This record gives sequence, C-alpha cells and structure tokens, in this order.
Amino acid sequence: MPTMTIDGQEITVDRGTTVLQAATQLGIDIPTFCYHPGLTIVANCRMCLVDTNKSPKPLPACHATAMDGMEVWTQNEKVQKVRKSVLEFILVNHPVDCPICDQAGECVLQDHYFNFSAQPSRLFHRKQHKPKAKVLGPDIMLDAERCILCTRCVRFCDEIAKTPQLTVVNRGEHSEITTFPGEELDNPYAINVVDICPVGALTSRDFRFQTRVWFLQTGRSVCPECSKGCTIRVDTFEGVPRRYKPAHNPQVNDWWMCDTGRLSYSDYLDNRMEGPTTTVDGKRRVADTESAVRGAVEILRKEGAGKVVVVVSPWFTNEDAYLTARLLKGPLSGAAVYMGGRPDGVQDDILIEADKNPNRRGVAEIFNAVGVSYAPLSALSTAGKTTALIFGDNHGLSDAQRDLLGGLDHRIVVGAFMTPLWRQATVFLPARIHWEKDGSFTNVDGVVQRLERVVKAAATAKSDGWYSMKMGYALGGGYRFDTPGAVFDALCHDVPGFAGMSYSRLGDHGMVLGSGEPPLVPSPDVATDGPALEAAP
Amino acid sequence: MDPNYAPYVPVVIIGILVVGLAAVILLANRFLGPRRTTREKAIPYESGVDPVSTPRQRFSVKFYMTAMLFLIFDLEVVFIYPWAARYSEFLRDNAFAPIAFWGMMFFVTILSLGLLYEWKRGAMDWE
Amino acid sequence: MSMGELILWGLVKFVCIVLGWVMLVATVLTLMERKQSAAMQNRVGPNRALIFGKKFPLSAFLGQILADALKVLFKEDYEPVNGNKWLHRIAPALGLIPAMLMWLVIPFGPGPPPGVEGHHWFQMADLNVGIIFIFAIASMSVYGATIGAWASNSAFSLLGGLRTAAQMISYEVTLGLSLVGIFMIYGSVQLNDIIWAQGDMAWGIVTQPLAFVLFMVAAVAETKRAPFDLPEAESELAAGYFTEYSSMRFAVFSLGEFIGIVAVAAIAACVFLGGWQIPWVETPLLADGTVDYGWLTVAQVAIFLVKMVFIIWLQMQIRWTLPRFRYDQLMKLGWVYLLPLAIFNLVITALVMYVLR
Amino acid sequence: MATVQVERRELTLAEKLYIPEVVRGLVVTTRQMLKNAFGKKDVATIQYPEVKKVYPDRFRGRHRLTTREDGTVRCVACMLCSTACPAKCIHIVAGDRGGADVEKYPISFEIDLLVCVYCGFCEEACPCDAIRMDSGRHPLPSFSRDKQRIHKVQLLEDGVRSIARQGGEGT
Amino acid sequence: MAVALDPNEKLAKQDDHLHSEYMTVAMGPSHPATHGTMQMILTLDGETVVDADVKIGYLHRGFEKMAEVVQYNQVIPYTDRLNYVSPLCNNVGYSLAVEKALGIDVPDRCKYIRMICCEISRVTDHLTALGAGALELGGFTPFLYAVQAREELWNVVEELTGARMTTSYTRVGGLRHDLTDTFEASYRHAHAEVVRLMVDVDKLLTRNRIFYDRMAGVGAISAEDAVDFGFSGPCLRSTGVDYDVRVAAPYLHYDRVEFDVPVGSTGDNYDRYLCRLAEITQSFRIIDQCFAQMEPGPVNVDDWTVVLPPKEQVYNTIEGMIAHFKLVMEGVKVPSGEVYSYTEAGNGELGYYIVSDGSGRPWRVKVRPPCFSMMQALRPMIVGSLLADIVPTFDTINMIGGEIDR
Amino acid sequence: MSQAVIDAVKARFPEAVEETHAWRGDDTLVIARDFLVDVCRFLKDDPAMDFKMPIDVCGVDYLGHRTPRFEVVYHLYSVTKRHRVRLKVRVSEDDCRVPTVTTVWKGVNWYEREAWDMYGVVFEGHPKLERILMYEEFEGHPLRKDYPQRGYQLLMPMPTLMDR
Repeated sequence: MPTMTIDGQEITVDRGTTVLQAATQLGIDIPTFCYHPGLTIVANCRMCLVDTNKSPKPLPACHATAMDGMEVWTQNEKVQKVRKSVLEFILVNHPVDCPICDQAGECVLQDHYFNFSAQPSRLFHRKQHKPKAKVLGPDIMLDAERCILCTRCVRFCDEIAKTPQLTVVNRGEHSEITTFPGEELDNPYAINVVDICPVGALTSRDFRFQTRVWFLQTGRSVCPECSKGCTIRVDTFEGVPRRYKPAHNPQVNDWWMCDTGRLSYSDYLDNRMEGPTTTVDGKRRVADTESAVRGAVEILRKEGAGKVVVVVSPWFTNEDAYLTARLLKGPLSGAAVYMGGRPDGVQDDILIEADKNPNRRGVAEIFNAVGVSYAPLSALSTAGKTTALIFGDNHGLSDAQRDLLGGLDHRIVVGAFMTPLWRQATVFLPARIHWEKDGSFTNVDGVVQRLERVVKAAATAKSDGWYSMKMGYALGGGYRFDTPGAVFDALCHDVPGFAGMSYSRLGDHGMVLGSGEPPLVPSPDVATDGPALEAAP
Repeated sequence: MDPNYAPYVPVVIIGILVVGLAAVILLANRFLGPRRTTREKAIPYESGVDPVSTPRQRFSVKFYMTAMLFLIFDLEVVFIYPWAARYSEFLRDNAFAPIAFWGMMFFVTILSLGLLYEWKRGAMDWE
Repeated sequence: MSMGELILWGLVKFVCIVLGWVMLVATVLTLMERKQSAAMQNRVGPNRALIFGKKFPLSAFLGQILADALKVLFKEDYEPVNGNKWLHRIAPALGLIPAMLMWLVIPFGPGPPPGVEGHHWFQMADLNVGIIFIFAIASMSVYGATIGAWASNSAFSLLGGLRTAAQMISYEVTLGLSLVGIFMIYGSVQLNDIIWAQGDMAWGIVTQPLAFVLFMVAAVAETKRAPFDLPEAESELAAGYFTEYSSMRFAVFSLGEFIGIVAVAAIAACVFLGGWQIPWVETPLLADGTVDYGWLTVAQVAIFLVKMVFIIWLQMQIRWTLPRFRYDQLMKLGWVYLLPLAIFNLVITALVMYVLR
Repeated sequence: MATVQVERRELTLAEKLYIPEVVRGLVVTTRQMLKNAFGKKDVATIQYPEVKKVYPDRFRGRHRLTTREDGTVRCVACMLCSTACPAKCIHIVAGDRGGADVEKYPISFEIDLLVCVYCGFCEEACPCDAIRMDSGRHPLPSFSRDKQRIHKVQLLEDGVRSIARQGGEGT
Repeated sequence: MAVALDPNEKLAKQDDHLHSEYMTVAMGPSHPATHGTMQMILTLDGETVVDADVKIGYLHRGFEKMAEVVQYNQVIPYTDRLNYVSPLCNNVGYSLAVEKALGIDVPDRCKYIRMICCEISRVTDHLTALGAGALELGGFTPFLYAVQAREELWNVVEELTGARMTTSYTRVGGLRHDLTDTFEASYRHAHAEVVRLMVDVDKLLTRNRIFYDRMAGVGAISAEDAVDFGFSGPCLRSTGVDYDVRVAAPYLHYDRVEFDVPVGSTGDNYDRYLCRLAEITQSFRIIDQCFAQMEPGPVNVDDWTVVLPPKEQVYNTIEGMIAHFKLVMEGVKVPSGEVYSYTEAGNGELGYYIVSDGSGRPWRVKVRPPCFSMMQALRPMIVGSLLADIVPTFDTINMIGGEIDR
Repeated sequence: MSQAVIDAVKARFPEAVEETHAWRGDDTLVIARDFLVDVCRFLKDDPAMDFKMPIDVCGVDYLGHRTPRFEVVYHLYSVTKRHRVRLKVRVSEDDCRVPTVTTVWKGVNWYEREAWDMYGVVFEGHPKLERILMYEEFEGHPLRKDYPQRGYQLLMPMPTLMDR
C-alpha cells in the first residue's frame, strides 16, 4: 500500500495503481490523449507527463505506478513547460481544420491546447500531408492529417471488438492509421472508435456535418434496440435526435455500444403519426385526444372486458407496464392478454442480445406481480372476441394474425408510426416513443435504468401508460398519477423486484432488480378518485 | 337703402359665403376621406393608454379669475376707443382740451388702481 | 350703389380677395413656414413633390401645396367617442370664419381719401367702425378653439382649450389698448383713414414705437404662435386643443391660424408701416378727390404686400427662435407688464399731444 | 483637476427686457437662414435616394459571403457565426461537397435580417474570412418578413473574392 | 427641495366652497415629452401638479435575463441599448467590469482609446440632453443645432466602430479595432463643428430670459436629498457635490489627464443645464490630452484565453484556430466571484455588478443605471410645480428608457 | 482600502457579520437579516463611515449553487470618505423577507421594488412594494433562475384608472 503525495495532497493507494488513477481519486485532473480506462496503456502521447521525485525526467502518469514516498507535481513550471512542448509537437502537423472538423467542440486536443498552452505558433513550415476524407468502412471516415497517433482505435479493435482491422503504418511523421490490406473497418462496434478518438481523425459518416456538437442538447436514455439496454446519451439539435452516444455504465455496457443500436435513432424519425383518429359512421376522422379516448372507452364499455383482446408490448416502460397492468387487472380483467414485440435476432457475446425488445423483463416482472397473465402473441386467438386493444406497433404481426385482428369489430391501436395497424385502427391513439417520455427500462440482466424525456413530443401524443390510466379511470377503476415519478413510486411499492427504488436512487447507472433496500417510508397510497390530471406522465 | 347700413351688406354677403366655404371644405373631406373607425381611434388621446379620467368636470377656479379680469378691462377699453378717435379733435378746442385730457387721465387712473389692486390681491399669480 | 351692385361686388371681392388672396397666402404660408424654418435649422424642408419632374425644382412649391391639400382632403376624419359630435364638427369653422372676416376691413390698396365719398376698391367693406370690427371679430375666434377643445372629451384638449381662452382674452386687452395711441394720433379708427394720415404725418412705428412692440407681442399671442404657443404646447399637451382633430378639420384649424397670422401682419402693416404708402411718394388725386388708379396703385399694392410679408417673416422667425413661456409667466407678462405698459403708452401719448397741441 | 463652480449670473436688466436677447437669437437664426438660402450651405440633411451617404470602411452593413479563387463559396459551414450571434439569426445547413479540397460547404445559408442586430460578431467569429459586413449596403425594407430572410444566393450577390490566405500553406 | 406637499394639505388650504376638481391625466407612455417611454399619472389642479405617480418599465426587455444566457462578450451588443445615446460608455463600463472580475489590465493605448470613446459619448449624451431640453421648451432650432453637433460626433463614432449607436466596440480585454488612421483628423473636424454649433445654441438659450425663467429655480433639489436619493453625474454635481467617478475613483487613465469638475449650487434645472454645458468643454479637454499622451501599441491584452487571436493567426495556424474556436464556442471563462465596477457615464455612475460562476456565461449581471436613482426623485421634484415645469425637469434629469428599464 | 469599514462593523455588531471577503478589492459584508437596519443606520450615521449614498440594491438567485437561495446585495458609497462597501443578506426561498431600508435612505425605494419584482424578495415595511419593471398582472419573478428564459405570458390589457 504505497503512500504518495500529489500536489501536496497525501494519498495511500493499492499496489499497482498508476499515478493517474491516484490523481483521479484525489480529484486532480491530468490531461491525456492515448489513455483510456477501458483499454490497455501504451503511454505514447506523453500528454500526461508529470514531475516526480523519483525521476529527473517527467514520467507519464498513466503508466507510472505509484511508489511509496513518491511525490508528484502536476502543475509546476516544469510540467507546464513539458505540456506546452508536447502540444506544440502534436500541433506541428495538425491541419487548420477546425471549421470543417466534426470533432470541434468535443475535441480533447482543443481543450488541452487551450487550457495548457494557448500560445502562438512558433513554427512556420509546410505541414505534412496525409490522406483526408478516406473511407475506412461503411460508417467511418478517416482524416489522417488530424490523427495524433494515440492508437486508441487500434487498441479498441484488438481488445474490445476482437476484430483486429486497424493498424499504424509508416514511421515518424509519415505514420498513419489505416486498415489492413483488403480489410474494412466494419465490425459491429466500429463507430466506437469515433467516440474514443480524441481528435477528429475518425468521424462517423452518419453524423458527418449534421450539426456542430456545441449546439446539441443532450439527455440520458437507454438504447431500445435489444434487451441489453445500453446506457446512452441522446443528442438532439432543434428538437430532433441526431445521434446516440454510449454513456459509461459499468453495470451494462462500459463505454461501448453496437453500431446497430447507435444508428437506430433514424428509424424513429420518420413516419410518425401524431394525430388521434376515430371512426364515426364507418368513416375515419381526425379527432382530439379527449374524444378519441372517449371513443375507445365507449367501445370497451359496450363490448365488455370479456370480448376484448389486449396486445401488450415489451416496449412499454416500467411505468406504462404498471399502469396497463392496473387496467388489465381492474376494469379490463377478463380480457385475453397477449405479449407482442419484435422477433428475436442476432446476438453476440459482447453486447448484442437476441431479444430485440428493451423491456421484456420489466413488463414480465410487473405483470406477474400485479397478477396479469398473458400468452405470447403467437398464440393469438380471437374466438368470441369483438375488440382488440393493441399497444405498440412493432410486433412483427404475421399476415394471418393481422387478418384475425382485422376480422374483429373494433381495433383500438395505441401506436406511434404509420404501420398496417394504423390503417386498420378503429380508434388510433398516438403514442410517445422512448425519447419522448420519462420512465425506466429493465434490461435482460434486470438493471433498471432511467429514460429522460429528451424530445418534446407533439401535444397530442401521450405515453401508452397515460392512455391506460385514462381508460381505466373512465371505465370506473379510477386511479391517477401526476408524474411518471409517482407511477414509479407506486410501482416500486407494489412490485417486489423494484422495492427500494426511486428515480433519484437509480442514478446514472441504474439498479438491479431486487437489489434495492426496502423504502424507509412506504409510498403514498394511490389516489383513486378525482379526475385524471392532464399532465401526461 | 340707408347709407349707414350699406357698408354692412358686403359683410352679410361675405359672411354667408365664408360660412359656406367652411362648410364645403369640411363636407368635402367627409365624402372624400375614408371612414374606418375603430375603438382605438375613437378613444381620446391620452398618451397611448385608455383615458384615466373624464375631462367633463369642474376645472380650476383660477381660469375664471382671468375671465373676470378680462371682462372688466375689456369693457373699460371699449370706453376709451371713442374718446381716442376724437381726442385730436378735442385738443383743437382749447376750452375742452383739459377736460378731455384730465377726464381720461382720471379714468385711466381708476383703471390702473383697479389693476394694481388685482395685482396685489394676487389674481395674476398662478400659485 | 344699388343693392344689386353691392351684392355683385361682394361676390367679386369674395372670389378675388378671400379665395384668391387670403386663402392663397395662407396656403403658401404653410409651405413658407416649413421652408423658412428649414433654412434656419440647416435643413432642406419639403422638396419631394416635384410635379413637373426634377428639372423644375421650384415646382416642388406648387406640388407640395397641392399634395398637402389633397392629403388632408383624403384623410380619415374621425370623431372622439363620447365627445360632443356637432360642436366637434363646427369648431374648426368657428376658428376659420372670424379669421376670414377680419379681412373685410383691411385695405391693401389705396382707397378714397378721408372725407371723400367713393368706393374703396381694395377693401371688402368700408365700415366706419374700422379696426374695432377686427377686434370684435377676432375675439370670436377664441370660441373655435375652446369649443373644439371641450367637444373633444380629452384631458389634454381641455387643458389646451382653457389655456387658449385665458391667453387670448388676456392679450386682447393689451391688443386693444396698444392701438389707442394710434387712434389718438391719426384721429380715426378706420384703417383707410389711418393710412392716409400716416402718409401725411409719419408712420405709426415712428410715432408709436412702444405700441408697435406691444401690438406685435399681443398679436403673436393672439395667434397662439411661439413663444406663446401654450395652447398647443406639444411637449406638455401633445397638440393642445386640436389633439383630437384630424384631416380637414385639423387643416381648417391651422388654416384659420395662418389666415390670422396674415391678418395680423396686414393690420400691423396698415397701422404701423403706412399700409400701401410708399415713402416720399404722394398719392395723386383726381379732380373729384378720388384716387387716380394708375401704375402707382400697382406699386402701392406691391409695397403693401412687401410690408406684410416682412411682418409675417418676422413672426415666423420669432416662432422658430424662441422657447415658449410657461402659463403663469404668460399671464404675468400679459397683465403685469404689457397691460400697464399699454396704459402708460396711452397716458404718454395723451400727455404729449396735450402739451404739443 | 479641480472642482469649479459653474458661472451663473443673474440676468442683467437688458436681458430682463426680453428684446435684446430676442434680437440676439434672431440674428443667429437669420444669419443661418440667409446662409442656407443664399450663401455657403450649412445644411446637414442628405437627400437620400439621390445622394447617398458615404459609409466608412468599418460600417457594418448587410452581410455578404466571400468566394474563393475558383468562385466557390468560401464558407465551410463551421457555424461559428451562428454560435457567436447574440440574436441567433444565422441558420446554416452543412453538406458534403465530396472530392474537393475542403469537403464541407453550406447547402443553405440563411440570415434573418429582421432578427439581426448588426453587431458584427459573425464577421469577427468567422475563421475563414467567409462572412463580412463590409458590403456598405444598409438593409432595405420590404413588405414581407420572408424577404428579410436572405439566403446564400443573395448573400453571394455582392460577394467579393477573398484573398486572405488560409490554412497556413505556402509560408 | 421643491416641496412634496401632501395633496390633502394643499386642498385644505383652499376655500371649501371654491374648490375645483382635480384632473387626472396620464402623461405617457406615448407622449411627446416622455422621450423614453414612461408614464406619469398626474393629478392636476388647473395647471398645478398636485400629485404624480411615476411609472417605468415600458421599455423593459429583460437585459439582465438575456445576459445570463449568453457569453460575456455577447452581452456587449445588449449594453449598446442601455443608454442608447452614449453606447460607448456602456460598452466600456461593461468591459471594465468583466476585466475586473478576470483580474486583467488592458494595454495603455486601449485605455486611452476607451477614454476618448467615453468622452465623445458623454458629449453626445449631453448634447442630446441640452437639445431635447430646448425642444421641450419649444425651441426647435437649438435642438436641431445640438442634434447636428451630435451627428458630427456620431460620424466620428461610426468611422471608428462601424455604427452610430449600436457600437459594440469594446471587447473583454480590449477593443474590436484600433483607431483608424484618419480618426484624429475626423475628430478635429467634428470638434470644430460642435464648438461652432454650440456657440449658437448658447446664444439662443443661455441668457434668453424666456429660457432662464423656465429653467432657473425649477426642479431644484438640495445636496442632502440628492445624495440620499443616490444621485450621481451632472444632476448631483448641479447641487454642489463634486462627486465624479473619474476623480473619486479614477479608472482607465483618468488620473493622468487634467480636467475640471463643474459643479452648480442650487441643483435646479438651470444649474444642470450649465453643468452639462461646462462638461462638454471638459470632455474635449480630456480627449485632446488623450491624443497627446497616446502612443502606438497593441489594443488588446496578450492572452488568447481572453481575446480572439489576430485573424492572420486564425487563418493560418492551428494554434490560433483552436484558441479562436474555444473562445467563440465557450466564451471567456471568468473565475467565480462577484465584482461591482462603476464608471462615469453621461448620466452619472453606471455600475455593473457581475456574479460569475466560473463558466463562460455570467451568472448575474446587474446594471446600476444612473437615471434610475434620479427618476425616483422625480415625483418630489415636480409635485407642487406647474404642469409645464415637468417637462424641463424631466429633461434635465435625462431619463433614458433603455437603461432605466433594461 | 476600506478594510476599516469591515472592522468597524465587526467591532460594533460582532454577531451580525456572517462572512466577509474583499475579492478584487470589493469589501463585502454578509449581514444577518435581523441586524440589517441597525447596520445600515450605523453605516449611514457614524461619522467615520458616513455612507450617505445608496448606490444599488439588487437580488441574486443562487439556485443550485448554494443555500439559502437568494442574496440581497446593497452597495453603499460615502461621498465624503470616498469609500464603498457591499452588504449582503442571505434569504431562503421559504422565508424570502428582508426588512426595508427605505427608512434609512430614500434612494433605495425603487431598487427594493425592483428586487421584489425580479426575485420576489419581500421588503418588509416598504411603503409601496409594487411591481416596477414588469406589469402588474405579471405572474412570477422573471429573474429567478427557475423562470424560463423565454417564458411567455399573456400581456394583459392596461386597466384604466376609471376601472379601479
């Protein structure tokens, strides 16, 4: 257990801890380029050089291990001079590219230069030219001039994606990153190299020139593309999501996410249906939310719960699932419930799961706890039923199933997109999608994570749970919540697996089902009277 | 026609014509100009806000004081005109000249005393 | 003259004098004031209404006058709500009519000399009350402003109307008294006689210099022009009594005002500057004692015009040079300084004449 | 550095009599009038549409975009101008030109002149000498708001070729 | 000071049966006299003001709220619109405040240029106030002469900054430009014009009895009251208190120039008029000395974390480009803390209270507009006087809607 | 420069001063609310202090940065001594009250109204605590950090005096 001093602060660390890690524990920032906590250490950028009493020359903090009695200075004149020199060297051949570089604004090189040097150039000479705008793979572009040769990308492919596709060729100032001959950077995790590239050498072709990063509004969310539920940031510009970025979550995905998930955001941008419709006298009419819900309720009341088929979705947030479970346990008890969702797909042993639905585990947990039994959608039967209440629109319905549903008298569809279901709907209630609602998902490993409302939905679109709540109230099993937080509190109260959770406790990394301490104060009883508030959960 | 009144005939004629002229000008505008009355146009100007009070009320008594002063002095002045117009004739009559002069001096002195009195009483100070 | 002739000449003089002369001068004045003030203030003034194109810059004068007239004619004429509609409508006329009637007795050319019977061709009505008629008519013009102010139902208008009434009646006393010396010296109240007499003796401005100053001050106050423009003091009362007036009604008000200015200038020219008299030039008389209307008459009318324009110019120049008085200062000036001075002038004139008789 | 009492004299008798001071004022205004009417003009008015004020070089007028030697728009859609703009009146959509030296260019470049405050921050923030406000043209009125949203085409209309060196090459 | 009589007391003085009704009139917000939008709800007894309720806020545009969401430098265009008659004073005052928080000092040349800017602005401010004062009293001609003089100076300002009113000239840590080569010549020309025109204005107004009577003894305030109300600038100095920030707490290089502080004695409108007139001369003195003392040199601090690098460096070196990008993207980072920095603007002490949280955007910017203090004294100053006296008093206080309402 | 002021206040009101600093030369005293009026009176009347001129009063909202949430900041100046001081009073959101100092200086009247208008700090005893920059019907306090930057509210029609 060596004890050392960094900038005058004493700290005792485990043997083998690097100086950089020790400094991080003390809250001291040391600038780095090549160091990445998820990758091996190579210490080739020299940015993290610090002055120590153990060596006349400054040592790379990322690589130097802590020694007993070691004294480290991260701010002294020597270190500052070294940093300036390192930056000067790095910038010698760096092109004057910030205006066209997508990285500007989140560029580590910009930050470090500005914070640690900010001095004019002393060198006037011709810069070394290398390939620009070189296509490395289906999703990646390389600008070799901007590269500072930290080799994070090379190490990522070797160590994380396990597909060695990148390497450094040539020597000295002619060095550049490239793919192995005949190879493309096309592994399923390739775009992660863009994230870890400290400069703008590797850029995503998808995000290329879309917007400038400093205009982006960001919010935490969960990738819905498979049941792994990678923690992500949704970056929006002018109210439209422009990219996903993985967020660090040691419980789920560390720093990474797969390309499929990352690029999936664009699937949700088009074909949105945000207006409720009803059918009056056999004709489809645009309606307002209030009357559309009323129409749905009238159908359900007229037909009675026994004649209703309900299709629920593993795309529910936990809150939606809870509210729907309350509906199905209450006013609609007796309805036949089927669980839909997207069919299984590919999987690997890194992050990608076969189940392509984000919250199957959570919905199952909640339905079981509330006492709603359901069958898989493949067992759909409409015998003796007149009405279908379908939540969600990506269920992968077969033609036969669609015909079955089409044969019913009424179809109440809660969906977000222009799908065949929308065309069939007697009553269509527009739903919000994952980045438009507050809530939580439970991933395949039982990690419950928060979704933040990143994008403001059209005023007419409400979450699935809100419709369940409104219908339940209208059908006489009244319950109401004002906020998703209140729903989650009630859910945590009612569902044993969620016990002890709350939005604030979920934090950045989420909690695993069953890991929560029981709440000190029981959550308040759910109000069962009074009108449901307009405030949509 | 009585020659004394003859000069007044043009007065009447022109008076009528002038009134007619004024009427024509004002009426012409009535037919030529647009009429798009809105509430905002119709309310009296009061610095861009709706009027905060009505002007139909008793206004300050000080204005009446001025009016009374005027009444008094204007009448006095009217008395002076005939005298002034004939003054040079009066002066030619040596016997009547002192009466004409001192008589008016007396009148003017009283007038001045009245003015002085008003002044001292503060009828001319606004405060 | 027979009744028919009287009516005929009345019509002719109305057309020539009122329409062709008074209205024209007043209209030209609106532009002249703008041009003159512009020149004083290092501006250019209106020069955009070039009806004959850029080659004739002077056509801007004609164009501007036409444009102004057409503009006011075609503008909306609105009436304030809750105001007294009919009073609001007739008030501008009440302002215009007296101003025009003042011209009845103003001679702008030679007429028959005193004591000689004859028709005065350059005067609309040769009344024996002479200038007293002007005073009588002029004091009526206060009604236009006051009634208009009252009918507007606006606080600012009302204040403006009150100020108008107080100011006009206050200065009327001085106005009347200031000319008494003139009457005494020239022995008449008829302008024609006074002008003839000035040709014999000396001009009014020589014999009555103080009266000239008093008259000018009081007359400017009567016409409500700066520095006596309190009734329409734009910084306090927006536009005073005609705040609520628009289009032609507003124009009629200001037309009346401008005619008033011209009338004041004409009176001052008659009374103090010898009217149509040309210095050192005798007016030749015919055998019957009437004037020989020849080329000299044209010159005399012209010189009258010049004198009048000079007084108008002076009024304008003063109006654009001085700041304005405050209400109490105005009242004080009128009652405490001007009125005693007018009385003083009367007394001195009487005394001097008495001593020198 | 001293504190001095302003000179404040009571009015003299002559000044109290109004007339001399009025005459003094009249002399000033009459002199000015005669000067403007007949002599050397002292008129400050500029007859606008015929005579145009000569704006100084630094005058911040309507924006314009500069071009490169080959005539292409110099802007690379870095959006620093819209970042620096306190009024947020610049809207740029970037695109890939492909192949060229500088592969990024503005597909659309739009300035809402009604929102613009003419502070010149865009010009100052531009790292490419691409947007300038030295057109010497002041913004003109229009009858619709849409016309005040000017686009790349209008911005390039009076665009000049920028000869500023860029990229540190050739030094 | 002019008494603030209780209206009821005033009423009680009159004979009961002769009393007239008070008239209530709204003067403003859209009234010829209220240059700058504000409202006085007046209670009038004939021509006498019995009570006045002064209301401001008609020009409130949320300056302080806006300043909290933009970067430090981006506040500068907003400051143009505070006292829109002397925008350069506001620019300088704001930049000085941020520089105080940053703890940096600008180069000498920058200081002299800023002083020249401030003084030119002060003159334009005073010219406007004087001219508008004449206008309010019906003297349109002196107003236009004063405005013509002001335009001459604005031509100079335009040559220097590129705009007449929305100058946005200073930057945190320096200036947008150095002086132009022809600047001094242009200024000399403008100066001569201003002096020539002001002679005429002086002839038309100062000794004219009508003007004198309207100004002298009207709107007077005692020195004690003026201080208690927080007066500053010419309005305070007209009462005899010689508080001038340029002397009391010299900023820039005001300690290196010689100038006098004109003070009045009675604190009435005429004194305020005379003080402004005298200050114009003093401002020209200061400018002359600045030209004499100024030496060539940089106008910006030599620190790329505060001011943008020169364009040559931005275009051609990656170092300059990065610094430029970082500054434009994130703004000047000001260490967290709070400063109150104050300068002598045209109207008096213009203060900026800036609270920083260490980011590139201010946490709080509070402007202390000089005429805010003066305006709260307007009611006691006009109550008891005549309706027409409001106008010159209101003018010599020189309320500027932009800075009072922010 | 005027450390003397801080010392004098500390000596005179030892329990009133919560905190002091002089960052960038601005001497600052954080005063307990209950002592505010007394301290102000002392600062104005004491001949060695002589802070006769109130410069500025304003509120600051430190939402998310510190508690209590609000600060009311007073800037004072002495014309004779030529020194300045800044007083600060911290108030929480729940108990957002400060005693008025209009009784000490006339000139703080509008500044206190503005601070109330912008931050909702109640100045107890103020003679006329009305909105000053915003219109009377405005809801909320615009300079609070939780008031949105583009918080649109319907502009109410001006009521006339006749209606009142």
